[in-house]
Amino acid sequence: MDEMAAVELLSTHGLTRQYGGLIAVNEVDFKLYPDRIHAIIGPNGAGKTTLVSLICGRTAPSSGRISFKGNDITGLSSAKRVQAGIVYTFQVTSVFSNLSCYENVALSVQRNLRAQQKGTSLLGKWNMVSEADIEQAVSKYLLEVGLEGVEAQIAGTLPYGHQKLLEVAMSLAAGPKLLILDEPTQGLAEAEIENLTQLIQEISKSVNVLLIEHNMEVVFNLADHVTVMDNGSILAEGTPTEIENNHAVQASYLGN
Amino acid sequence: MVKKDLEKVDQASELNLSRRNVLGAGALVAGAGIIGSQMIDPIAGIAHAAGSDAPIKIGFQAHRTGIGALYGRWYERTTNAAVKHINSIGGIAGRPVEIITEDDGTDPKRGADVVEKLATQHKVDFVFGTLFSHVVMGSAPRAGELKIPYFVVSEGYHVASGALNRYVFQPCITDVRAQISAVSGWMFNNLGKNVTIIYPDYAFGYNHRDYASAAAEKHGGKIVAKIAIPPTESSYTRYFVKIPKNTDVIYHVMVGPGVLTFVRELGEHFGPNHPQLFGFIDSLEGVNISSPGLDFLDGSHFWEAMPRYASAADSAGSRFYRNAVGVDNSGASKSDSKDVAAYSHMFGCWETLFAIKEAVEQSGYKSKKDYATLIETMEGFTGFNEGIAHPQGSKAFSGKTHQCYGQQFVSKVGNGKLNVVHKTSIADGMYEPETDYTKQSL
Amino acid sequence: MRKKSLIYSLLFQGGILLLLFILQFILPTYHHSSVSKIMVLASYAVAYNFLLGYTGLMSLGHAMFFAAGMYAAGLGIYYLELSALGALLFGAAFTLVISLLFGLFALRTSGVSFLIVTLMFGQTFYLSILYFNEFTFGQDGFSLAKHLGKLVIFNKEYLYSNPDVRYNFALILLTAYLLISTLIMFSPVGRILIAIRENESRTQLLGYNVYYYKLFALVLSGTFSGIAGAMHALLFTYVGTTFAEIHHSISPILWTLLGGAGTVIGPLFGTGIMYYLVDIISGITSNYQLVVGAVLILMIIWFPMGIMGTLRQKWMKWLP
Amino acid sequence: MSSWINENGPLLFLALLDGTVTAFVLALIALGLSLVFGVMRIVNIAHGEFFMLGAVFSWFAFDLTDDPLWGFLLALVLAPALVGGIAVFSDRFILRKIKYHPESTIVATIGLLYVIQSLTLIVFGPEARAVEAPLYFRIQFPWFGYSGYKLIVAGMSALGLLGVWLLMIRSKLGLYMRATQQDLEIAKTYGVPTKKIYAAVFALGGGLAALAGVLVVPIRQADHLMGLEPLLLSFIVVIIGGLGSIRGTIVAAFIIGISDGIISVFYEPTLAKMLATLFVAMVLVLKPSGLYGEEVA
Repeated sequence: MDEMAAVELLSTHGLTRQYGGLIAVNEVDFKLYPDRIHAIIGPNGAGKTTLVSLICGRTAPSSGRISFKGNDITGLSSAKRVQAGIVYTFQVTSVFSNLSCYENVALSVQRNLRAQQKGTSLLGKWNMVSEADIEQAVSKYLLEVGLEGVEAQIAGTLPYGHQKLLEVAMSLAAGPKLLILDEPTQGLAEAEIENLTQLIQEISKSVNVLLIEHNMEVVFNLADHVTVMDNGSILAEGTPTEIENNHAVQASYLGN
Repeated sequence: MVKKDLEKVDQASELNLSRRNVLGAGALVAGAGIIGSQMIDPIAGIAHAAGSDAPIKIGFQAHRTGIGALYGRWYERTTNAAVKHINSIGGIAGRPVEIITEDDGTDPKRGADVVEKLATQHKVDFVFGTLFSHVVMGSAPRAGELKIPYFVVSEGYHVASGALNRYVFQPCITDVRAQISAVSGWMFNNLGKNVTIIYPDYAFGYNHRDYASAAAEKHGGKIVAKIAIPPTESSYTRYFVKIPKNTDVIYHVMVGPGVLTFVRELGEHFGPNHPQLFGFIDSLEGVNISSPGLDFLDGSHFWEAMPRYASAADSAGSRFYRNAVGVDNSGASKSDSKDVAAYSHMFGCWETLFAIKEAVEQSGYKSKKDYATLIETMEGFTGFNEGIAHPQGSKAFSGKTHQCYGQQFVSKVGNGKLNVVHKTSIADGMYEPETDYTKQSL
Repeated sequence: MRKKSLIYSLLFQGGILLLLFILQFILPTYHHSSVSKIMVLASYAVAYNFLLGYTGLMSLGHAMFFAAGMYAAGLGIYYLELSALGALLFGAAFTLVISLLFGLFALRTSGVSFLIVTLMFGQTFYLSILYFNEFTFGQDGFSLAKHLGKLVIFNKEYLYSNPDVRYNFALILLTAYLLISTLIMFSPVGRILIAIRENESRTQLLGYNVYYYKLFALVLSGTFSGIAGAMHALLFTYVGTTFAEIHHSISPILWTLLGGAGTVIGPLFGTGIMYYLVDIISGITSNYQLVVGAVLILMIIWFPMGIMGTLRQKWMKWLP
Repeated sequence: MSSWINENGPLLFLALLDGTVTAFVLALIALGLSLVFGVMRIVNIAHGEFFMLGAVFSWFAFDLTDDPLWGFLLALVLAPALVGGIAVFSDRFILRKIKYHPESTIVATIGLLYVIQSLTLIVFGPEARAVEAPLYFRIQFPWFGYSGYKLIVAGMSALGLLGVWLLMIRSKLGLYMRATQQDLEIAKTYGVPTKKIYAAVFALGGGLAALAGVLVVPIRQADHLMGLEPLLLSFIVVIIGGLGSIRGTIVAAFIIGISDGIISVFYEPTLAKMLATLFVAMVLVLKPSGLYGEEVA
């Protein structure tokens, strides 16, 4: 058990979230292992988004525990979890639409840079990271998601697809250990999906990715491991192929 | 001025003596004479401004808005009436008077700005007319810094207490300490010894609390309870239960919109058999004695600085004044009987303007450079005589405290009006000066 | 590109401050002293804007901080016979404590609740000044003229209320405030504060503990307001409850919005314009509050970004 | 103990009596504020001025008819209507224009407060004007007397509260209002004319304040500055009761009214006000949802 725990990157134990009468997430024991793309699928209202909200600390659990890299993070604030490396990318993009793309990414970059030099000096604590370093890092991440040269542009004026990419850039800039992508392809055109899929593939080489996705094609292209949720609890788990052949899943969800 | 001319003459004569040119000398002397007579100062052009016809500008700091607005309106009317009269009798030192009015919103911070504006922008000779004591407190320092004479009509004790500075005078309205000392003696001796005092919970009220207590000791009376009421209060019933049973007299002074309620609720609380009431008219300035709910006041007594209701006893000056400010025999505006005057305060504006007139004329004040002489002259005053200039009555004036002391009245409410039953002497209100402004530098 | 705009804005502000410096030699007496008062009040507005404009927190109780600084300094001079500098520091220290305590409580709320909490704390502070009138001189307030020492420059003595002393002290205060806020706004901290204004929860999810940054902004804003209050007491020698009243909390909102919330220099313009508007109006009609009210309404409808805000949007993109 | 009763019994009785009257009036004013917040999610700083206008209008009515009863009845109908009209106007031409954005609304209503106040000063003048009570009698208790009209005020306020309650649960308007309060978007989709509802609610809120003004003016006269005090008090009430909750508002009105009565009878009135405001701040901080009602933010 302990060895198991050791290799798990993230695990939840009896995690539950109730809204009044409705139980959004019910006694979920979810395990996520490093070095693979893990996808969560399930019908609307299955509790996928609630689960990840609990994981990244946007909502507090009614009961249950969450541990990350072997230590309990149930009590940590969302900010602390980001600092620990759990970074969440919004389903509906929520970039700072009045600020320039540069500022958007810089915000994320500077915290990460500071974190790296933290304690090195008093200045470090007073987050005196040089603007030069920030600029350099910003353009690196923008390049990584294929948005080079948009620095000066106001984020709100970017096309939707690009805002999604900017969102990803911000998340990467935060230096994630575990990157949670909530419905990344939602509202994107075919070409964009294609492009994003590649990007995720690319990212997954250096970062663990937890993917919440409706688009089965994307899921089966990307995911090494799939968790199926229904009415707030886990219905099935396994490789994409196992899931495809799982009757319960077909019955409840894949439906065809 | 005259002195200067003589000097010129001397210089001139020396000059011509050295030249031994008598004719030229004559011409020069004559010239000097003419120049002198035209009062042109060849060295600095200051005297131009003070030319015989240039008006004397008096800045009026008025409470047109804010809590002081009711008083402010009557202060303004009185001021204008006074100026009209002064100009009709040849102005001040032969110069017409011009009033420049600025609203201070009854707000100390605006007050200081207004003094500043009047002094430095409108370049007035004097500033006058402030009523509310917190505005005086806020404005007086500015007047002191700008070194401009500042005549207040506030009845506050702040001037005589020495809290202000040498440029501030209160020449024509008796301060609250003197008022209290003057009338409370009568109260203790005629209405009863055990007094409960009800007063507003700020400086003005504290003066009443403290000096009434002092007077109690003096006249063998006793303050059995002191009840402070916050200025924002709008219901008073709950305070009345604190009035001790053994109270002979309720000494009440209220300011602000609450007063009618105060009286009505007092009536509701006590009903027919109640202690004697002795009030300060400040409570009912601008309020008709026969307003709904005030019938309870029938038979109670009030301090008045100047009787609101005309009577045969009124002096000629008092009659003239009443008519000039447009107030009828029952103390309301001639044009609108609903519009009742602040009669026990506003006379201060009228009289202060005449006091200024007197000071200017006696000191030979011509322009701002003569402030020192003007102030010293006024500090030399010992009092003012009853008359058109001082309709409220004769006054003693203390140059040390910059404060005047006048007679006070006690009036009894009867058949819907106030009837004077007692008139104090000036001495009744006098107290030992606690400060000496003349020691301050100018 | 940030560097460029930093230089631009420093130059721009420097220019305005230089102009203000020169003005003192030209201005007629009345305007000379009006401008010094405007500069002190504008410093208060700059401090206020730090919270409203850059952190997006609207306070209805800032008069509390201004008055706290003013009374600490004033009473310090009156009772403890502090020197002017001592009083200034005392005022600063006192408001620092007050705003820290206040922040620890009030920042647990946000939006409308925060607004009302500030209103209530402000009102409590005002009432307590009245309540302890024996000590604070209640509604009348008090004058420092007689208690305040003299300022000695090159062994020459000046009164603090001396027009030139007043003007230049006010100018120094304003300069310091503008400089500090500009530098902060261009520092990483400033970036985070703006992010909080734009989208608090998103900022939290970028790994920032929003609470601490809000507390920082509040304490800074409060303390600076307090110093402005203390300075006002020194230069204008009157301390009174009128500076603790709710109207004095509303004024900086008006000034900031008019000048442009979230622009460093905006509050200066807002304060100047409003001051002279009231000054002129009160000469014409007795009812300047009517105008103030109208301006508030029209501005919030037609002109929500204020003067500098609009300018920035149109031309001066680099404006902090 | 019994000696304490003899000594302070009357005080306590009066505190309760006075407190109850205050509470009823306060509830009426605060309810208006609460409804507006509940449905429109805005704080109306000018609410106190609506109360003031009610009082001022009823003075004009009294002056016009020169008869306490008729004047009172006229004002009872007219004042709330007029104030409601003003409210609708300001909703249409100010609040709607700024899309009811919470902070902007506060600034705008502060402006409205100044405008209403100064206009009243111009038209009505600076003095406090008394209005005769429609019917007036004095009740003599063993220890002291009390105004009968005050009890009538309490009664009529109670009727007013009842009326609003019926409106909320019985009428279509009430249904719409509750729907809008629950969820604006859903209400829209179900075809609730939210624009109209907003206007109606703002008018109702103002009307209630004005009604309170009419009732109160005979026991405390009308002046142009009388608005601030009730504004702060009803803030206190609405917050403690929980912003937007009617039940909470009424309960809180009684807590505040009576506790204020007691504290200021037995202790310092200024102290009472200090504690009240501080208490509110603390309630908001420690229990943001108030006694009833939902979270604000």
